[in-house]
Order: sequence, then structure tokens, then C-alpha cells
Amino acid sequence: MKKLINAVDDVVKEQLEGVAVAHPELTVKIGPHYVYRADAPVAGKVAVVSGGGSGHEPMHGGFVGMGMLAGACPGEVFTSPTPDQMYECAKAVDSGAGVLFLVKNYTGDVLNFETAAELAHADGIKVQNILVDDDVAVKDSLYTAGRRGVGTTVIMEKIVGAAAEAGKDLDACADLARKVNLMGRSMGMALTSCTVPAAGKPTFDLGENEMEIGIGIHGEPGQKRMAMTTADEITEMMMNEILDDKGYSRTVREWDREAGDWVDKHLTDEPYSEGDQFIVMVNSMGGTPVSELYAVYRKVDEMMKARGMTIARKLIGPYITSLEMAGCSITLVKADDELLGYWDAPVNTPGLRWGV
Amino acid sequence: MKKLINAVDDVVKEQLEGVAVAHPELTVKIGPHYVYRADAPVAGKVAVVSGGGSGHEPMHGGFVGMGMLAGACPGEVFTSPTPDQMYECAKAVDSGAGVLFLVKNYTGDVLNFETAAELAHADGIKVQNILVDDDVAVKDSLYTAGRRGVGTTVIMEKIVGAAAEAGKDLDACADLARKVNLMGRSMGMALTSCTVPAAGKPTFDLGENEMEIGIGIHGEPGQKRMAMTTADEITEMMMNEILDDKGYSRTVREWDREAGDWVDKHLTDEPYSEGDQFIVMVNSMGGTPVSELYAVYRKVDEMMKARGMTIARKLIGPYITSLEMAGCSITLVKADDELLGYWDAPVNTPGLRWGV
Amino acid sequence: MSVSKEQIVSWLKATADVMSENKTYLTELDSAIGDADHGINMNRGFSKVLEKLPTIEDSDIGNILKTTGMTLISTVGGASGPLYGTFFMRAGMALASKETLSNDDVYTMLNTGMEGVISRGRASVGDKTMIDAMMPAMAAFKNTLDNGGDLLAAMKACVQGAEQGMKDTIPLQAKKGRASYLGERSIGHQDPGATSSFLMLNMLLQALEA
Amino acid sequence: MSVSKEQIVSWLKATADVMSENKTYLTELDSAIGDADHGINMNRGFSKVLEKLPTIEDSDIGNILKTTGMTLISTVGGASGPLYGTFFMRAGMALASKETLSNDDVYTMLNTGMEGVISRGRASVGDKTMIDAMMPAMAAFKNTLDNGGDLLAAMKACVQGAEQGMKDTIPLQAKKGRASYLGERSIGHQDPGATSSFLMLNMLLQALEA
Ligand SMILES: Nc1ncnc2c1ncn2[C@@H]1O[C@H](COP(=O)(O)OP(=O)(O)O)[C@@H](O)[C@H]1O
Ligand SMILES: Nc1ncnc2c1ncn2[C@@H]1O[C@H](COP(=O)(O)OP(=O)(O)O)[C@@H](O)[C@H]1O
Ligand SMILES: [Mg+2]
Ligand SMILES: [Mg+2]
Ligand SMILES: [Mg+2]
Ligand SMILES: [Mg+2]
Repeated sequence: MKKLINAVDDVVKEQLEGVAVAHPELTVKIGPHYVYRADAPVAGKVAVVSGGGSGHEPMHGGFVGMGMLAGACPGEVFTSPTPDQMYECAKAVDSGAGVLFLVKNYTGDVLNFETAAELAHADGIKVQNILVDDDVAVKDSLYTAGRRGVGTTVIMEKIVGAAAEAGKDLDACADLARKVNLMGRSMGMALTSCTVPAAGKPTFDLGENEMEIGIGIHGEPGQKRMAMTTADEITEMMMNEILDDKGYSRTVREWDREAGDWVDKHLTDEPYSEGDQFIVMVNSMGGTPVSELYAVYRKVDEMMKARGMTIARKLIGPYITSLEMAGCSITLVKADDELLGYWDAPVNTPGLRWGV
Repeated sequence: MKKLINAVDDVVKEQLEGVAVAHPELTVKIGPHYVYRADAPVAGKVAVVSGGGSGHEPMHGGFVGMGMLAGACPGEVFTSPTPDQMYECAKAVDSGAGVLFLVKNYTGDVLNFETAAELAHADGIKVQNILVDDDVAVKDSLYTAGRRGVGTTVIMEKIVGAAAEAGKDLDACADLARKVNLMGRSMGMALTSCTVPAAGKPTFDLGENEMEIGIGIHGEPGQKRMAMTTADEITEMMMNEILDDKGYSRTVREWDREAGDWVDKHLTDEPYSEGDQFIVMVNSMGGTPVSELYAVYRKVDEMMKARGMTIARKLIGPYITSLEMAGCSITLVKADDELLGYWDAPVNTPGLRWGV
Repeated sequence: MSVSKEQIVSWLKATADVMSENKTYLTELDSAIGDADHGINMNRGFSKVLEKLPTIEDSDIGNILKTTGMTLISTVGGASGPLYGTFFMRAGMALASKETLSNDDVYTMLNTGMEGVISRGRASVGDKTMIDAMMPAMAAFKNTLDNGGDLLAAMKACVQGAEQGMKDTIPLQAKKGRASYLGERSIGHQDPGATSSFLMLNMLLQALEA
Repeated sequence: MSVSKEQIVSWLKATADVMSENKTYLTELDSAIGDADHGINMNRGFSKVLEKLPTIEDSDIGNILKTTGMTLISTVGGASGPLYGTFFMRAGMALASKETLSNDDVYTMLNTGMEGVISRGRASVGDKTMIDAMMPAMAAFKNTLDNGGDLLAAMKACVQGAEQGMKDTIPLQAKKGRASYLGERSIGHQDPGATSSFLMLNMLLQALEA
């Protein structure tokens, strides 16, 4: 394992110390770890908070700032953060307008954020948890932990962050987050494994002519292993899974503030169709340079045109990564004017910045 | 070799096609390849143009746009572009205010841009070539081709692009570029080699416990090979070379528009000292994720504070890369108010965006 | 025979040791069907428990277990953090202010803990999770007591049940947790969480035998 | 003996072939002390020359060489593109409108070409560049003619000089081009540009012998 790190146990801490000195507009707390806008709580505004294992940078810490997240809770590498981080972060950023936790659908993230929501609620903080589960590589929710939360998270954080900045209340922000999730689909692939610092060696081995299709973002193996092929064929394979996806149903637990308890909610998304417009992200898993993403984007654009679909906005680069893994993911979020409006709103974070 | 590419011979072309569809605000010409602002020529404004081998993305094509480059000429991977690309690009972007070529100091880039300048001049275009040669890993200019142009290029393109946008004339822009170069110093290191698509295998082999110190940006081996060590020690090694550098002298060829010929110019930069403020870039060579850069940045910040120096602005991420090489480089540019003013000016390019 | 506070404390210490010894092993199991951190997670959590024990070992068993649970929740992360955390929190809450444990108390501790895991994680037997080790273990414990066995016999049966349940995860296709994403590719691997559950119960047996 | 246009054209064709055959070899030499593209660059440029030749082979030798030079300049890139491009452009300019070449014309072609390379690249013998192959080659050519040798003898001496010069680059520390960044680490490797120069001159010998 060769990485620019010092001691394996200090990886997350030292990276956060770097964030702290690089970005005085953020406040970084070490032990329990969380990062939040230095100007938080922002009066009258809902605080959008996310978190997850480290190793996905710039997500989430790099998306904290004006117009996006109020705070983020980084766990150990690829390990969901703990409820105390989330709870402390919520207390730091809550203006009284409430805290919205955006939670990627992994058992660990879900359970830890649930506990955090309970703690925050007990403290009188208005709170809601919204899941992201957009990974079409996971086929059903009955025989699995359900679709993973992947690329749509980035787009959700931007859009819901903009809505919060615009003064929307907690329920409106939660509704918007749920809507983005139902509009979003992703699929990823790996050319190489990555190495969790604490493990010291690659999570899996891939032959010189192999790739993993349908991976998540934790260096885990994917849906299937295949012989390496061209960028066009890889893109086609992933795009077809995304575009042909036929409406996915799941049951999610959301927080009932009145009852002070969890309620099950059944959600189904609709297939995409001709004439739809999208926010598209072609994302590097970390080790793939942006140049290769453009070759993929070229094919994405071609395929969408062939289906009479429009790319209204795009992101091309490393936004939700798996350490130094080589590979890419594609995310589509069907977008209406409301979503595009929030997308275009100013944002000023280490990882995403425009309009300011 | 596993990459997201189709045919090896089409790598650059297909990536440019991706850029074309992703960025309608840019015009992309294929054969000879060049990329320029769709709104060029911008009346009354100097056109800043750069170029070099491909494989360093987002540089240079990703820095074309309002407030930065007017055009860029991508060569084959790691191979300087040819004069016809530069000449066609110059014709496309020249508003009559002239074209400033920013040239990284590699024999190939220098020679090709010289020929391009001669062609442009013969066509009546006001032209100047300014070299970037900031790599302190190259020790002298007498027994080598001189310091390589590396990280300072990015900062120069931003600053000089802003000056051009502000309406400065060709000589003022050239003076500013020369000034930035004399203020800038960089050093890079590699944890892995990278693979030139046409070559099909890594340019060099590095053992599991080895690294290369003092590399350029073309996947070439560096100043020396060493045993792998911690992020702190690596950062110290590179920063000491940068901070202790004692004023480097070189002779550069610049264009004399009156004489229509090249003139030699002797340039020497000054050592940095206590109280200086800087624009700092901690850059990924491609395969190193941004998280690790923050560990490096933390140490950079610590060392500069210890010397009474200030980081006034920073960039942390992959800006000038060597394909998928793992490793990083550090660039310091000593900055006065003029430089910082241009740095802060709005910029809107695929790779760098703020203020708009 | 009753179980002393010291035995509970030495159980927790032994569990910390066994997680440290098996850190690499558990992580390797998690490499195959997860994200290569289960051993690291468990070791991080239980080292913290070990650190905390001196400050709490004089309080009652309920409190010791609850603090263990809270420590795990705030240090482990991942799926196993809230699950093992809940195990000990619920166990502790069920044994509030106890200074010693009867045989039935031991069963209450283990079974309430397991029920907490189920209510949080919603896993059933056969889903290829720690529940596959816990469920037969707790059933065997109860069964032995019900049939007149003593505590040690019950605990031995418990550990045997856990071990068998752990091994039985190998042919299963995971339906919960991260391994479920692998679909059929999860078949043929032993579940890391079931393995850590077996280790933890085995350490309780050791503590009771001492 | 005079050299025909057809011989010049077949020299260029043979050079295209030899660069294609040696693409990997030249690139490997460039991996050791450069950026692993010299063979790729030379092959890209000369394939284009090969493509263009049918459209220009009826014009005069000066023009054929000039067009070759311009083609190389606009397709090779890197350091070698402008250098070899200049070589052929200058050679062509010095032989404007010639339909055949005398012995002295051949020398003029080679030497003017080399001087063009020197004026662009400013390299001297010993800098570990293509000049290390060209300089002894052109000197041997001239020397043989001056001593009454015929064209073939001169060209053979030229190729021998190039080959020796190429081999002599091995112990040198590079002072120009990309290899110079390696300092002492450039020692022990043969210069790729000197190698392509030898190959190119060797093809001229073949064309003259045919
Ligand atoms: N819903 C669940 N109920 C019970 N146990 C579960 C559940 N999901 C996962 N697990 C257990 O957690 C273990 C993985 O823990 P760990 O690797 O620490 O967390 P993560 O999967 O978040 O990386 C699995 O081996 C499994 O035994
Ligand atoms: N200044 C120079 N003068 C003459 N030849 C040079 C000079 N610089 C480099 N070369 C030659 O160019 C060769 C490298 O060419 P190539 O690999 O195609 O270009 P690049 O170095 O730009 O990748 C070297 O081996 C050397 O012979
Ligand atoms: Mg995990
Ligand atoms: Mg090159
Ligand atoms: Mg795990
Ligand atoms: Mg080369």
C-alpha cells in the first residue's frame, strides 16, 4: 500500500486537519468528527446534514458551505459515522428550523442516522431522515438491503441545499429530497480495487483483463465480473441498466415528528421516457482521470440523444469516489424546472462552486 | 492496460468529442485539434493560448473560458502539439489585440510554439511566447534543457487570463506572465507510473515500497528514487526544495515583434522570504484522491507558518495531471495584490469556476 | 451458581482481546463479501470498551453493559456498531442495577440483546448475518436450562449453537447488509458478523468457566 | 553517379517502413530516459509522409523534401517533430527544383538538414541527442568524398558514423531534451533520437544501393 498518509489510524483526522486549515469558512471538529459551515446556524434556514464513511471525497465534507450542506459527518474510511457525530453536528447547525439528514441506504448509515435522529428529536430538534437509494445495480429490495445510495446523493445535496438556502421549511426540503431520489439512478464500475488504509491491501483482486460491473462506493466487488472492453461498451452497459430500469419499489423508514417514532413509507419511482431532461453526472471513482470521463460522457450524450432525451446540466469529475479506485459511475436525475432552478442557484463549497 | 478508452489511436479525439458535447460554450476543432471560447475573438481583448501534450487534464482544455484561456491546443498524449494547431487556434481567437502563447518549457513545446509564433507573425498577428519553467527538481539550466514547466502554468493561465479579460494589452499580459513565472516554484512526486495508451504498459516500474521524487508531468522517472515514507516527510522534502531554492537563472527566447526574430532574455528569480504571501496549489497527479492531498496541505500549511509565510489562496485537487499516475505536486506562487486581484477575478471554465 | 460482576468484566476484556487477535481474520471475511472493515470496526469499538472498563467496573452490571453498548455505538460505526451497541444497551437495560446474575439473568441478557439487534436490523435467520449465529445460540442456551442443564452446560450449548450457526452462513445467500449486494456471489463465504458473534459468546463461556 | 528522384522517394518510403518496424523499440528507448513516445511520434509522422508521397512524387526533389518536412512538423509534435521537420524543410530549400542530385547535393541535403536541427535545438555533440548520430555521420560522408571516395562509399561511412555516434550516446549524460532532467540517471541508455537518425540514414544507404 502506497498512499500519502502518515499513521494508518490518523488518516481521517489528519485529512480533516488539512480541511480545517484550507477552509476557514468551515468549522472542523475532531473527536467526534464533524464539519460544518462556520456561519451556522443560519437563522431561519433548515440545516441539511449528510455523512457516511470517509474515502468518498469530496463527498460529503467537500460539499459543506453556502447553498449546499450545513454539515457533514465523516466516519472512518468506508465505515458509517456514529450517532454522536451526527447528533453533535445537528446541535451545532440547527437554527430552530430543523435538521434534514440525507442518508445513503447502507445498513450502517441507516441505523446510525436513525439513532442520531432519535437523539436529536429527544433534544427538541425538528428532524427528518431521507434515504438515497439510486443504485440500479442492486436489483430488488426484497432479497437485499435495498439499492445503495450512490451518485444521486451529490445532486440531492446540491438541490436540497439550495432549497434550504432559499428558506424552504423542513417538510418542503424533505419532500424535495425524496423527489430527487425518486428521479435519480446510478450505476458504477471498477477497473481496479482500492486499498482501505487500515486493511493495507486491495479489497479484491482484478486480473489485467477484468473489470467489475455494478459496484458500490466502498471498494466492494460488484454485480458481476467481466472481461475488459471498450469505453463505449462499458457506457452502453451501464446506461442501458439505468435507462431501462422499470420503476423500483421500496419501503423506507421516515421519522414521524408527531408520534416520535419511525413510520414505514412505500415509494416507487417511474421509468424514464422520451422527452425527459436530466442532470447527468459522469463520476470518477478516484483513480480514473477526468480525460477518460469525457470519452464516457461522449457516449452517454449519444445514447440519450438517440432516445430523445436531453442533458440539461452535467457534472464530470471525481465527486463521489472510492479512495483511489479506477473506474467510473454514471448518474441520471430526471429534472423539472424546480430541480434545475435549485441546481443553478449559487453554491460555494470546496468541491462545488458557482454563482459566487 | 485498463482504461476507459476505445481505440488507442482515437483517445484524444474521442475525449475532445466529449468536451464538445459537454461544453457548448467551447468550440472544439478536430484535426488539427484545438479548443477555444465559442465567443472568441472577444473584441479588444488579448487572447491567451496554451497547449501541450494531452494527459494533463483538466489542463489546458479545461481552462478555456471566460477569464482564463481563449484557446488550447492538445497534442497527442504527452507529446507537444504541432505548430499548425497553434497557428489555427491563434487565427480563431485573435481579435487584433494579439495572441499570447503560454509555453511550458519542454524542448518539444518550445520548438513547436516558436514555429507557431513565426507563422502567426507572418500572418500579421501580434504574438508573444512566454515560458513557464518552475520545476525546482531540475537543478540547473546549463546542463539540462532547463527547468520544466509544471504547476505554475495553471496559476499563470488564471492570472494572465484575468488580465486579458480586464483589457490589458499584449505586452502587459506578457509582462504579467513573466512575473508569475518568476514567482512560481513547483516540485512533484510519484507513487506509481502511468501508462501512455499508445505504449500500452507503464512507462516505468516502481516497487511496492518505492517512490520517485522530482518527477515532471509526463510519466517520466524523476530526480531520484527513494523508499516510500510518510506524507509528512514527503511534503517536507518537496517543500524544502521549493522554499530553499536560491534564485534560478535562465536564458529564454522571446519574440521581438519589431525585428521579427527571436531574442534571448536573461531572467533570474528571487528567493522567497519571511512575510511573503502565496497562492499554493497541492495537486494530484491523477490517481491520488483529493483526501490524501489534504494531508499534504496540512503539512504545507504548518511549514509555511513556521517560516512566517502566509497562504493567501489555495487550490487542492487534480489540476495538472499525468494520466492516472498516483502522486502529487506542490506549487507556490509568491503573490502581491496585483496577482491576488487577478486570481480572485471571475472565471468560468470546465476546470475552474468562481465569481459567476 | 451465580455470575459475578467480575466475570462480566472479564468477559468484556476477553472479548476485546479476541477482537484484537481476530482483527485481520474478520476483516478478511469482510473483504470477501463486504467492505473489508469488520475486524477493524470491532477492534476499534472493543479497545475503547477496554479503555473505559476501569472507570465503570465498580458500578452495577446493568450499567457496565449499557456503557459498553453506548461505547460501541459511538466508536464502531458501520452496521455492526449500532447492532452490537443495541445488543449491550438492551441487555444492560434489562439487568438494571444487578450486582450478580442468575442463570435466567444470563439468558435475559443474551436474548434481550439479540432481540434488540433484530428490532434494529430486521434480519431473520437465513439472511446471513450475526442473527444466524445468535438465534441458534440463544435457543440452545434456553433449551439446556429448560432441560435442567446448569449454566456452564447451557453456555457450552450456546457456543456450539453459535459456532454451528456461523458455519451455516457459508452456503447462504445474504439478504441483509452489504453482502446482500453480491447476490449469489455471497454464497460460499462465512459471514463476518456471525463470526464475531460466535467469538463474543465463546469469550462469555471462558469467563464463566474461569 | 547521380541520385534520382525515385531513389529519394524510396528512401522516404523505406524510412516510413523502418519507423513503423521500430516503433516499439524506439518507444522503449524513450521509456528509459524520456516519456515513451519517440517511436509512436516518428511512426505517426512518417506514416503521414507515406500517405502524402503519391501526391508529390512527381514534383522536384526540393519540393518533395520540403513537403516531407512540413508533414513531419504538423504531425509528429514533441521535440523530434520540429527537429526532423526542420531537417527536411532546410534540406528541401537547399535543393530547390532539383530533379537529380550530385554527390555534393547529397552532402548539402544532409548537412543543411543537420544545421537546421542545430539552429532550432541548439544541441552540440555530447549532449546525447540526434546530433550525436548526425554530426559524425555527416563528417564521415564529407571526409570520404574529399578523399576521393564515391557516393556509396561516402554513404556507407555516413551510416557507420551514425551507428557509432548512436552507440556513443550510451555512456553520455544528457544535456538537452527530456532526458537531461534525469541527470546521471540518463547514463547507460542509448538516445532514442540518435537511434532514429541512424535508422533514417541507413535507409538512405539502402535506397542508394538499390
Ligand atoms: N440488518 C442486519 N441485521 C443483523 N446483522 C447485520 C445486518 N446487516 C449487517 N449485519 C451484520 O453486520 C456485519 C458487517 O459489519 P461491518 O462490516 O462492521 O459493517 P458494514 O457492513 O457497515 O461495513 C455483517 O457481517 C452482518 O453479520
Ligand atoms: N535540443 C535538441 N536538439 C536535438 N535533438 C534533440 C533535442 N532535444 C531532444 N532531442 C532529440 O529528441 C529525442 C526525443 O524525441 P521525442 O521523444 O519524439 O520528443 P519528446 O522528448 O518531446 O517526447 C531525443 O532522444 C533527442 O535525440
Ligand atoms: Mg463498512
Ligand atoms: Mg513526448
Ligand atoms: Mg464491513
Ligand atoms: Mg519522447
